[in-house]
Amino acid sequence: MATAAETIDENEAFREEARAWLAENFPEELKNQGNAMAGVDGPTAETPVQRQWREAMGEKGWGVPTWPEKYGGGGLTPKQARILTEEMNRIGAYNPIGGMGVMMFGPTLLEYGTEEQKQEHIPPICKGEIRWCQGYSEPGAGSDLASLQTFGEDKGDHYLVNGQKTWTSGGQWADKCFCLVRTDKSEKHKGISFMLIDMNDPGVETRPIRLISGASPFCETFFTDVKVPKENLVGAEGEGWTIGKRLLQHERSSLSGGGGAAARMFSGGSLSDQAKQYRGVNDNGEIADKELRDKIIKFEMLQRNFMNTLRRASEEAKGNQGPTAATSIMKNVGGKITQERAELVLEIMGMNGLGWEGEGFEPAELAATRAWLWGKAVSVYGGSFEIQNNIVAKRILGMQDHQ
Amino acid sequence: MATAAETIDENEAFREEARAWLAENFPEELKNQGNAMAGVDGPTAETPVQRQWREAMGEKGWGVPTWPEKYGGGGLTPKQARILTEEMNRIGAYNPIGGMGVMMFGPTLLEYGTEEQKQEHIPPICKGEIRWCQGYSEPGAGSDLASLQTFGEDKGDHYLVNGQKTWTSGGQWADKCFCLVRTDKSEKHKGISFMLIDMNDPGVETRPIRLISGASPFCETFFTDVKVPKENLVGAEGEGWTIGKRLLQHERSSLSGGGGAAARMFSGGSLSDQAKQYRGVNDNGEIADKELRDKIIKFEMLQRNFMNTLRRASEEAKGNQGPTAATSIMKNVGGKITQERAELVLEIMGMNGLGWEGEGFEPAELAATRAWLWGKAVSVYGGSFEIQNNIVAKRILGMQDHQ
Amino acid sequence: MAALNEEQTMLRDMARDWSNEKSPVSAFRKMRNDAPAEGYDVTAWGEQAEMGWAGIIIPEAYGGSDFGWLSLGLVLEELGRNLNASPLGASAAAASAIILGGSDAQKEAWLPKLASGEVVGTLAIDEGPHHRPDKIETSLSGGKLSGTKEFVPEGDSAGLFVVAATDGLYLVDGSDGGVSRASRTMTDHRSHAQVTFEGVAAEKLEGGGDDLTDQVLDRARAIACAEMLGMAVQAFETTLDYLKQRVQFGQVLASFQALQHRMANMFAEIELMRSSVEGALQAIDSGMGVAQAVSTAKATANDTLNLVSREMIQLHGGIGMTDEHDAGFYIKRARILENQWGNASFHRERFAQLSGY
Amino acid sequence: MAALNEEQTMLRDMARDWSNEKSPVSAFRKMRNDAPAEGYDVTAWGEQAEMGWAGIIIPEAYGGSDFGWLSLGLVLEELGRNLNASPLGASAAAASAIILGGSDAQKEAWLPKLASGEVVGTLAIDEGPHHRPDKIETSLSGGKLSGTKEFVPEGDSAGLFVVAATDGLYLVDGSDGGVSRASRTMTDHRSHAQVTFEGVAAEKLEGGGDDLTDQVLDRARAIACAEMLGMAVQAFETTLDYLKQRVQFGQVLASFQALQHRMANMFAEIELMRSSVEGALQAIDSGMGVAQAVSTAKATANDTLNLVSREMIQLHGGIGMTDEHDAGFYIKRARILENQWGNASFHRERFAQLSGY
Repeated sequence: MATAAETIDENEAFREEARAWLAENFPEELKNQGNAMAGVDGPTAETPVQRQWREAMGEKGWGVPTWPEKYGGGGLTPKQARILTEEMNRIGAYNPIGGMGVMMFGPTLLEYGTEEQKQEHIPPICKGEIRWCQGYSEPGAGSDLASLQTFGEDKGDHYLVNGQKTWTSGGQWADKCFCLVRTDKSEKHKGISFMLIDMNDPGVETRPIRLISGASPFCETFFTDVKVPKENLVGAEGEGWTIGKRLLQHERSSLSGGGGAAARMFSGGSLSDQAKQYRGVNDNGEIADKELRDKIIKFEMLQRNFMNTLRRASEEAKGNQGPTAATSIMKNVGGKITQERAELVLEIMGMNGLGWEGEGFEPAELAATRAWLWGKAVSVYGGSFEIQNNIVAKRILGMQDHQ
Repeated sequence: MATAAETIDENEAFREEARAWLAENFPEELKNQGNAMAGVDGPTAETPVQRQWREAMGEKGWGVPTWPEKYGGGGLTPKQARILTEEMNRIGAYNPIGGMGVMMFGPTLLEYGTEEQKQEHIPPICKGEIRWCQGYSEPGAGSDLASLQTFGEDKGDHYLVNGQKTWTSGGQWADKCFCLVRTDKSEKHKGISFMLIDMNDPGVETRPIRLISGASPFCETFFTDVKVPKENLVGAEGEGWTIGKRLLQHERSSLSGGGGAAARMFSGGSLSDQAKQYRGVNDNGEIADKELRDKIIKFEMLQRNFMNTLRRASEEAKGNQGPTAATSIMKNVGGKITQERAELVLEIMGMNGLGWEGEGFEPAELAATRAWLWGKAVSVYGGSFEIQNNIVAKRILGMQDHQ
Repeated sequence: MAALNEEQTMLRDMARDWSNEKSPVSAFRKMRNDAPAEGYDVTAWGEQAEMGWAGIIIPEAYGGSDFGWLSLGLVLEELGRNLNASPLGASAAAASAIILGGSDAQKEAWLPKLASGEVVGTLAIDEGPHHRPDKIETSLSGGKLSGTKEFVPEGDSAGLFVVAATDGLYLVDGSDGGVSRASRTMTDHRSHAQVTFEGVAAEKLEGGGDDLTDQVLDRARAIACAEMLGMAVQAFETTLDYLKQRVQFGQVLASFQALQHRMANMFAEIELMRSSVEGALQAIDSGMGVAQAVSTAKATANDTLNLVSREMIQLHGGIGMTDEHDAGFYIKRARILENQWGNASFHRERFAQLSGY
Repeated sequence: MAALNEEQTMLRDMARDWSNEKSPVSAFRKMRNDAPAEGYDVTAWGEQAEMGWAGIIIPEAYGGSDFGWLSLGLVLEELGRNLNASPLGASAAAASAIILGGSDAQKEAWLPKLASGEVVGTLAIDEGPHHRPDKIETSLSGGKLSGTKEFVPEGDSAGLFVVAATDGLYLVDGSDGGVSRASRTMTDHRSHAQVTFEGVAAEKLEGGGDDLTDQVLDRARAIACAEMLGMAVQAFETTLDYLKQRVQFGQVLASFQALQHRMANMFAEIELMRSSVEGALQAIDSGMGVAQAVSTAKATANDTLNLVSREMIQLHGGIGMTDEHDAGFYIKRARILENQWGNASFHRERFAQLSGY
């Protein structure tokens, strides 16, 4: 076993290695650009140099640094992965590998998939070659997900799937779909199976859903006599609810965790600076609008408390397996912060924060409007505000339900 | 039938009559004193001149001006009753007749009682000679009042009552109690009867409940083998729930209506003046504490909206029978206003508003502390905040309950 | 609902029927998709004018019915329920400026045209993204008025502008060559324009006293409040209906107590809002305590509609996030009206100043 | 809960066990009823001192353990849960003034006695009913200090006062003949006194820099926060237990969804409060960003405990209104602590000033 000193040396050696590899492979002209694949409005066309960078990282496996090397992952330790991130941040490099395959499906398949399934599906995720979408929600099954009706009839070597999904993120751009499908109508939860569907199958049709923000990041997805080979069943038949819930934990971590939420929260500069710019200051240099100032103070304090809580939750979780109980609380608080911030930006900008398009508005102002509307989704998707409160009350506080 | 002109003349004639009678009968030395009987800490000893005034009003029947003359009421029209109030206000006179007999029991008995019961019980209420208390709540039956267990066993000509009541207002000072008693254990609501119990019966024992405010306006009341003659049953056996609910409507009107709530609300002077006095003003003459000022603004606006709503509700109710649907909303809003005001007064006074007794505090400050604590009751009694919300959701909004 | 007289009851019923039959929310959706240059449905406005609504607050001598502000509010509430896009409110606010501050000649020149709906009038006050009637730079030079006004409602098509300059209000004919308009496409897809006046002919409104601008603005604010009241009521009712039919976990959503209590709370807030808004309109009709009543109403309307429009989306879940559903229309229009003629902070501050603390 | 080291875990467990076994809420009730002149339970305080708690933030050289402020906070949280009436916090605040600003001689004179619990120290700052450290009139004349301090915690029995004068902090021996105390009976039935200093001997704390008073106050505020955290946690748990056993309409109250959501919301608020309070204590230990962290924590603690203490009464229904139940104790102590060393408004204003907006 390595001594602590040896480990430190190894880590420093890895830092050297990462730095050298990045210097050689990261194209200077992509410096400080985000990952275009991450946009909610769908992928923009990949430029040759972006493609080159994706392929380099894909080949190296560092887009999913801690996944096993045998399936194309980086095989790094968590410590090394953090070093890699530090080195990438240092030179303004981004991770070109992402999406639902990385955040949700991959970790789940690594846990529940067969060897053959992992061999088939993980490497293309590592290389960023395949887009996955999620086939969970249905028109009649929102928060009550388990009441889903899409049915897969057992035809011996395959299932014949018919039904309708909705809120399929990026369904119009996806290659494949991990999907909850009912295989037994006599049991609610135990009648659900987790299967993988090819979005290019002729029986699959998608129809984008236009949102109030004007974007269409989701689809309705229709399955008509889609043949799903039994090799594409993950876990056993009827085990889909268990697997699907596990996958949702990955989703919640990514929705509320230190990553996405915190990053969104600090985008667009400090509220107090924006308020001074739009509303002016009084003789003492204070934001002139007293009530607005008070709201900003309260918001800034809430945000500090939230960041302290994220830090605390991650300290508490050290050594634990998977997300802790605090995750459920953090989703609602994080969602509230996202929404309150957007409402405050609107209040600061006044009519300038309510432009839809065209002349008369700064790009940042139009972006604020869209972000405000889009942000209303954070308390609806991925377990609504109400569902999270139910979970906290029942699982954490032990408050029984009506019989 | 009288023409409008004649009616106006009659009313003016009544005003003359009332003015003359009051001039003759209202003792000058009681001017601008409240009714001592109304205090939550129980009755103070009646002075001879207070007694003289009560007897005069009792004899005249004007303490309950619209009740029928045949039972000792004033027999006045509503318009005449308002004129009487105006004339009393003009000279600083108070109504010495009050309490639960007037506010709740009397109206209910006039509606549901037999001729004999009215003859027996209404006149002493009109004269202010008898104090009534309410025997509704039990230790195991709070908001779910109908689950009460106090049982009256049918013994032919009487019921033998055993059980425990709680929150008996003024039970330690009361002569009689109107009481909900179970007479049938096989039916929840239909097993309840409404009966009248003599508090001087040897089987009745009361124990005052000390509240967090230090006062003890309520009792626990224990009934042990109390014989209640069947003449004291109001309505039929099993009709108690209907009668009892009707009585509660009178209670809610008096708790939230233009009377009590509005009067409490404006007691103690304007918040903004108090805030200026305690917290000082800035160079612009504004209350120095910005956040406190903002809270006062919001409070004053809420209060205006509430007063406008009371006015509107009374306009809407004109011509209707009894309390309107708005009553349920108004109890919660009125309760919120009472409590918010008390919290604001505390915030204004700071440590001076948190004195309990003794040196170092103004009487008004000590009163503010007690009023703050006592005010926590308004969202608990007479149909809690939660119960009112249930009522609004189900009866007014038509939201069905869980099956 | 305030106690109404017979005329008011008839007017309210007529407006409700017209709004529901001729101008349901689908009519607004169509207008948004068609995006007419005027920013409103010209045919619908013609019908409104024909029914006499444009003259509700205009004296009979000038072709109006002089029914008063509560009456106008009743109509605007019904229109607001279905998000009817109409210049009715803007035009009434402009008319009120002339009624309060105009000379006989000015009244004769403009009020009949406003009452008949032949001309759409509007207020051009603010010069930035926030309501700041104390910050006006538009001024006269050599008898000609110059300045730029932002977010002028109905600015795309108005034929008459009531313009705030440093020394008071002026009437400017929309057809003056010095008037130029730059349309602003905003979340509510109604008409808003930047309007630039470059040396235009302008007639001052000399009457009405020193606080004429404030008096006129209070009427514009009360008009906004009435529209907001209708929106809040409808947003609430639409949500309530949805909760009664949407099934989750084998139960209609309306049976969940947490939602019941949120709806009960909102119901109480809307009742308070109604009292506040009607109180402001009645104050204008009676001329008593207008400023405080209006600032209370606007602050209340802002907060309540903000709450209700957010809850409308949240309680509809995913469907409320889609453009196909109406919820988005309500929240988008809500925020515009919240900002128009002063946000809640503006009105709370004004209320405190008026109350002397 | 912040990540604790082994010493801290042991300390916390010891405090929890002692508090639950030796000082449950019934002990506070007894103290209130007995009303000892000191305003606290002398025996319990002796036990606390014996366990070394009085020296947790005092350097080892002066008889303390130097475990730091997070450690002290852990103990105070456990004491706060059961409303233990102890001069521990007040005395630690006084000690911190000497640690930060005292000379070696002052440290030697007082810290060992404070660490052993032999002397109770306290801060005497405010001169009115509100926290106004910028409004001090107490001053020196001829080397003697005179002034009147209001609502001095533990003022009834303190042997050492850290007194704010116009030019800084001074140490005053409580046995000085010029010290007079007038006890104040307040809702929390703890010790508060008006303390008058009439020409008393006073030693200035010369060290610690210009903002010594602020630094010391931030420690006093963090101490209050820790007690408030314990109170909020316990008030919540007591309420939760009640909801789980109280049956209404044939169901335990805990099964009603409206109450479930209110409790879930409060749970989240308390989690945020914990992060905030622990963050402030850690900031003091690390010396980084103390002022903003403390003002955030105090404003948060005030708001959250205010909410929880109100809901505790409301959700207990009638029983919560009775003196026989503990709920009243929590709300009464809560409001005292909310006012002590700055209410939420004070700290939000301070935070904005520190943040430059």
